[in-house]
Amino acid sequence: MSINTFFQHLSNGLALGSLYALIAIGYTMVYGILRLINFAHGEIFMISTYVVFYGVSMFYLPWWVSILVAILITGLLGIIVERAAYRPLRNSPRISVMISAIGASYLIQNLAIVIFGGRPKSFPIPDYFNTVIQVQGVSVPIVNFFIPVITLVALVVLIYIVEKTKTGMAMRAVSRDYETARLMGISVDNIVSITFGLGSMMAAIGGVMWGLKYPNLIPLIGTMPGLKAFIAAVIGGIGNIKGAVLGGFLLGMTEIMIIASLPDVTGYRDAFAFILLIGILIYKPSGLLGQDIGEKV
Amino acid sequence: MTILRTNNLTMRFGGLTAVSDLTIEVPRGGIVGLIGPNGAGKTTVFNMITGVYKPTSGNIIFDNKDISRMEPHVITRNGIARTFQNIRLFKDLSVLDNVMIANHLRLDSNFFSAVARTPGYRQKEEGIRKKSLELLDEVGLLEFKDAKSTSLPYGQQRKLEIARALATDPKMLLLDEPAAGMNPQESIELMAFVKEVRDKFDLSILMIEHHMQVIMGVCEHIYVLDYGLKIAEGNPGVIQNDPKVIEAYLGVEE
Amino acid sequence: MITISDLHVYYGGIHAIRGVSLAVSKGQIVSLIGANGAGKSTTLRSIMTLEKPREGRILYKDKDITLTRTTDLVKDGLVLVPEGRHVFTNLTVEENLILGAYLRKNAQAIAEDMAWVYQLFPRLKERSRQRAGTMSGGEQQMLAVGRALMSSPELLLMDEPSLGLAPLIVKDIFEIIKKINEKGVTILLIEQNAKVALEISDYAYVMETGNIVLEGKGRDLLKDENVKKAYLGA
Amino acid sequence: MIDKKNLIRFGLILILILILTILNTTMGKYEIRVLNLAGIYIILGLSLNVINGFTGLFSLGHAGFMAIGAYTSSLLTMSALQKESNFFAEPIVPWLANVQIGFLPALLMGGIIAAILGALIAAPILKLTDDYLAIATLGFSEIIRVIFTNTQSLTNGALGIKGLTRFTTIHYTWGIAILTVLFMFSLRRSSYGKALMAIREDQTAAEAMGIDLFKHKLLAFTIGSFFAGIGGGLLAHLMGTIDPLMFRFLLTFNVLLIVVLGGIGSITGTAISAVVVTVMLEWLRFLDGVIDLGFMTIQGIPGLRMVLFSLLLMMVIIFKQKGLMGRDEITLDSLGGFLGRFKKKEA
Amino acid sequence: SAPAAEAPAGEEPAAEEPAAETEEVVFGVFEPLTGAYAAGGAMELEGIELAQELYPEVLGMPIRVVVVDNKSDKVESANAATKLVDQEKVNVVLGSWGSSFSMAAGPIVEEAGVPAIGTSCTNPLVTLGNDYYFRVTFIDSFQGVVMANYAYDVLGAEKVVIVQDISNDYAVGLAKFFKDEFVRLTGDEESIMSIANYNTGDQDFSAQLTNIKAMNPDAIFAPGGYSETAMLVKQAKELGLEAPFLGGDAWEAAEFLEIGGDAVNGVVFSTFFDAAAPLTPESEIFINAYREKYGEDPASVTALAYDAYILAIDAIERAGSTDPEAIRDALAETVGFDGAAGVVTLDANGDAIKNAVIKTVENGEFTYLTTISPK
Ligand SMILES: Nc1ncnc2c1ncn2[C@@H]1O[C@H](COP(=O)(O)OP(=O)(O)OP(=O)(O)O)[C@@H](O)[C@H]1O
Ligand SMILES: Nc1ncnc2c1ncn2[C@@H]1O[C@H](COP(=O)(O)OP(=O)(O)OP(=O)(O)O)[C@@H](O)[C@H]1O
Ligand SMILES: [Mg+2]
Ligand SMILES: [Mg+2]
Repeated sequence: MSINTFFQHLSNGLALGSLYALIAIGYTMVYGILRLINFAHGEIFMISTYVVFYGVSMFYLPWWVSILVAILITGLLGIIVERAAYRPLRNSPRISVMISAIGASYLIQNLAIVIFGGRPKSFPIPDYFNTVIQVQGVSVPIVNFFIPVITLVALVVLIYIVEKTKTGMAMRAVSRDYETARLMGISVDNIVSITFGLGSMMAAIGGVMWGLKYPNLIPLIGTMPGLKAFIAAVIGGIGNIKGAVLGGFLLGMTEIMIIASLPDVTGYRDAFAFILLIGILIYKPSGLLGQDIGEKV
Repeated sequence: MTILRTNNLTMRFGGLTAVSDLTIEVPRGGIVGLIGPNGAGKTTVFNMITGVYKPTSGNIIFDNKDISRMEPHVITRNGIARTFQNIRLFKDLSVLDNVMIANHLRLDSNFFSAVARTPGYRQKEEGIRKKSLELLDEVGLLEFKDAKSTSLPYGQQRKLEIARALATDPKMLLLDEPAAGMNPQESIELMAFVKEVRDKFDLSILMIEHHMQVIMGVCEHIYVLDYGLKIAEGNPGVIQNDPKVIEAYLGVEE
Repeated sequence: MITISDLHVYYGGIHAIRGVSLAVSKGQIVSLIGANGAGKSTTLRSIMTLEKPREGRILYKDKDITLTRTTDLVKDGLVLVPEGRHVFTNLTVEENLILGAYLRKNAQAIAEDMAWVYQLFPRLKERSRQRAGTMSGGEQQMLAVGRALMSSPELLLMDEPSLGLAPLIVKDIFEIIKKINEKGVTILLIEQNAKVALEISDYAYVMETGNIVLEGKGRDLLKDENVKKAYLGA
Repeated sequence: MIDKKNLIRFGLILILILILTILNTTMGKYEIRVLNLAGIYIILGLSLNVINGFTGLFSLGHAGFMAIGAYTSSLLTMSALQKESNFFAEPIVPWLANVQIGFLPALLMGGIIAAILGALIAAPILKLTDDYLAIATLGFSEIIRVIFTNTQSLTNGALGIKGLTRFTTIHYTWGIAILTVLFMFSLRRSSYGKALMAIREDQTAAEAMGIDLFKHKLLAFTIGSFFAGIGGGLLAHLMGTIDPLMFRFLLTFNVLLIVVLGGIGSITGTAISAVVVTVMLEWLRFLDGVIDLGFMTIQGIPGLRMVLFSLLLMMVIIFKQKGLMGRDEITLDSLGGFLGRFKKKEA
Repeated sequence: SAPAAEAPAGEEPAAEEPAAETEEVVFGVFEPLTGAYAAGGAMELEGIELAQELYPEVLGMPIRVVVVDNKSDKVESANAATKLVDQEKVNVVLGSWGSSFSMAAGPIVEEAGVPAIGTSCTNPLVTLGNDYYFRVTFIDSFQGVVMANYAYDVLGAEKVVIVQDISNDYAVGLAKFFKDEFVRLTGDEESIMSIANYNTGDQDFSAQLTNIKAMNPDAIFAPGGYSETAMLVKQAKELGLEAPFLGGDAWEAAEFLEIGGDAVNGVVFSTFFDAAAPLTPESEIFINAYREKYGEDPASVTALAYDAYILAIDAIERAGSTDPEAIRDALAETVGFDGAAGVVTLDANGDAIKNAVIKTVENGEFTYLTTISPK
């Protein structure tokens, strides 16, 4: 492999990894608080891309306004999904909640098929983002510069919220014990709504970035990124925001680098993520940065 | 004759040494107490003996076998049973099932004969049921045998834990604060119960307890821990008057 | 301060509380003693609306609170130290204490209380950055009590605060309860350690199988023959 | 030692068989097909129930085990000629080209291979808890699918396999389903079944009671994947064709759904829910066509069926949180009680 | 021949006799209307609906179309097909998008003795050994050969890389036939430099493309769905990969152009027909009607679905009967049928032998290059 090709791969991996990381941040946050694999996260992500699409193509909103609208609507959607599908199940077995989450995911997906139609739409990309920059023979589309920056900003902001603010502490408290949290005067419902709202807004930001990079919208667009983001979150140690970012980068890099060095296994690509995941879990059952939550006997 | 002996047992969690260079002995058929301030490392000693934690250093000899790195279920098989400081019953199952499950390890029927319900298996199962009912009778829970285990009041749940531990046919029983949540009257009853169980099942007992009345009343020998270190040992009379123990743990009677 | 009348609570088919009535006046220490499973904890849980009573009324500061949300009760100065510790295992000791003061705004007062709690339980200060879940049983119990103190309660409900504590600390706990009470906090206390509890109580209730069977001044109950037999281990 | 209850049970099974035989001869192909599927879903639901319901392990890998069973049994029942015409892009591996055995042995082999692979897969990840186990098993099932897509000379890859003899009939599906139900009851009653449930309730305590967690969890996975493999084989020979895409996560979800709706851990609940869900999904098809409400007709909207199904599903989960049966069972006693009440009312 | 266009679009059949007793002909359609392939199903359904509007009758009887959803799922496909033949008693089955789903229906229609006409399903296994399954599309063997010849003759390519969707049977089949032919043409086993794979739904191809760029091939053959391929080509251009992309009929969809943008200019692919260069009179009828109804140009799979419908009418008319067996026999003898997507002759397997059209993209529009007939 020539140096050039290697750097090209590196740049590709960095871009993909930071995109996974961005989506994983929202995922891990919701999981961290509710211990719920929010299968609908990918669908919320999907809706955000469609909102931008319709905002620009139907309502002729300026591009950045569409994005703001998308972030707001998706935040709201997250809150609604939580109210409708998860809140009534607070005291049910985890598996029921998981079914409800998958159900919500299929519901949104099928609704999207009915409403948006199954045919692909193309995400509106402002011309500026179509530029490709050549750096020493390595081609880098301009979005690839934006994504890591946004990911890092999101990382810092969310870590601040979760670890330094009282609301963040309340989020972590709620994640373990609703009842005792209530005894502290914490409004569990509000905290959960805030968490979902924030997580979903992160999904929207991820969605916009995804759309800019992969402008191919179908109602199923959220499934794969959702799953990958979840895997990234688990690899990093679920519930841990830094872990999610680490996991995202690692996952993106691994996917690209395996193909780069072993071109014959490209067909197995969808399995890499899982193999990496299982490998890491066997080695460290709570993820790379996850704390061992085993309870004291 | 000693049934259990720990040699220079040490357990570290990160920078914290929870148990430090601890050597204790439990004589066969004896009732030995383990006391000390909160966080002294008592439960940690239990967790090491039962294999929940692997000791950082030192070893544990039980019945002339080194059990310090065995899996918990193997240790139980070797004859050590325990109760938990925070009650851990099989919540959704009935009281009787809780006890019957503890017999599973002694059942030498294989999977296929169990599922096919061969006559041989049925006979064994019947034996287990009988034995479990007897145990429940012993601890006074027979009337609740079909109730869900968590619907029992706290004190009864502790007794069920003991019955369940006995069902594993142990040679030695570890009790972690059996009197917690019991009022003084119930504690006194518990003392008699512990002795009775020891005699009837031919056990050796190691128990942690903060109720001094109970400890002093049943234990023949007592170890006192503080910050993971053994600060005293001896019979109740000695311990009660040991100034170190009074300062660290008992406080002065007014 | 709080008045309960004719309370009935069910767990599914189990009739756990069968018409309990009791009252706590401002500034008092009142204790609730009784055998295992008598329904003491359930009574406290009902006050905090963690259990929904089927019948009966609970008045707090002369308002019916049976339908009030737990959160709002806390806002109004009603705080429970739950049975079985229930510390936030994934948070550090210090974070647990901060959450105890979740609804309070006055940063300085919070800091003062924090210092006070650390002074009461030096072990907590020593371990302020340890995850609460890895603390020993007794240490967690200290944390649970400390956390409740952080919320500057008006009426403090304590469910077996001395459970699993070493004798030395048990003594401390009762001293602490007296001290808090002297600061003006009203206390409703459940204790197995009936003797000490009755000694420091202004008034006490004895519960059996969901009913109040006896009540009276703490000192008087100490002398009661039945109480002596059943609860004091005489 | 024939007791009365066993006699009644035996009688009920006979009646069920009789009813099925009658249905088999009187019903149309479509209804029979749905009935067959229902039978297969009972087997699948119960197999997942061992892992998720009895043992409390979160497994999302069922589609993978089914795929193993389906491919194994299919490759074993196909004739050399069938294999040759199927594998037109890349010839089949020589050692499989001329193997052909009967349906039942092939089915059994499917189950056994699935069980062995299930155990091998589960072994390294059994110490994972909850969601970590769930995601790892989901991962394995996806990995299996990806492997089957890529190993063309073994599975024919994306091109799939077709022209399987459609051996699967009501006798097989329901016969095996009934056997599975009986097996499950017997398992749960046994000491091993109780040990599994103890693990579900409290792992630490179970271990302290001398239960070997690894061995028993592995047992649950092995049983689960065995029956999943059998179910996969039946499905393959009902369809006559398989390909890797059949075994996506959606399939696992369907099975999981059946278990949860039926009441996690309940055997009769799972069986009933398998039938209800299968029939319901088909019944809702009317939504895709023109709906005649008498006074007006509505043009069917494609996808509405799935929207409605998702909605119904979520409503059931939300309003009946423990599923149809919770952890209870329909037993002779409860049935007797029910009938007794009915009789009293009549009197 | 195609049914005469005497029934104008949209005109209601005279409803004189009591409707209940009317004899009717039932066409059963099973398509993925939900799930992963809903887009394909939707496009084909458009073709069938359009055809029914234009041709609502056969042999003087109204045609009723029953549509069932196969949910992009094989098991559901089999259920759907069983419902059609068993409950709806359809005379002929049309569909489905996706060979896998058609294969699931195969044994069912065969057993029931009802003929089925495949629309865009191109996997050879669909019709193989099944006397009741036909299709209006050519199969991949022909298309692959066409494109291999194009690469060799027109582009003068000697070294080619294949990028295929490994989980898509259509792509895998096409790649195989392309490869066989191209190796035959060049006589060089090494002329296929590499086969890179991806999976349906993948969005990121940067790793595969970076590898390919380093190999510097003369051309890239990339059979797969249009939405993935559009992304593939777009990313290739971003990476500065200049080799021309070649592909198959699946690319022909407006979305391919929208998603791919400028990047897809210059790609070359084979397909069935071109709206700009109608192959048959029927093509013009179809294209005009479609433009009128939807205001845009139809996709080729829409044309194929349309053809499946009108071929069924043609067969019924030739058979002079609505009996499924008779329809089957008539179908088997189809020769020179004028469909919207070309002239169809069915071979012994039931596969269409028909012309292929080669197209490119110029200035963001599909542009006709040439027509190639089967040898
Ligand atoms: N898993 C762990 N990680 C970190 N520290 C631990 C862990 N388990 C125990 N510790 C610490 O070790 C010390 C001893 O704990 P242990 O539970 O043995 O105390 P104990 O003597 O049983 O106290 P108590 O009487 O309060 O139950 C405590 O300070 C506790 O915080
Ligand atoms: N969640 C529950 N489900 C069913 N029954 C319960 C539940 N909680 C308590 N009970 C039952 O209600 C009754 C009262 O229980 P409660 O916990 O209030 O007693 P208590 O007086 O606090 O006892 P202890 O001294 O053991 O704490 C008991 O019979 C108990 O078994
Ligand atoms: Mg302890
Ligand atoms: Mg209580």
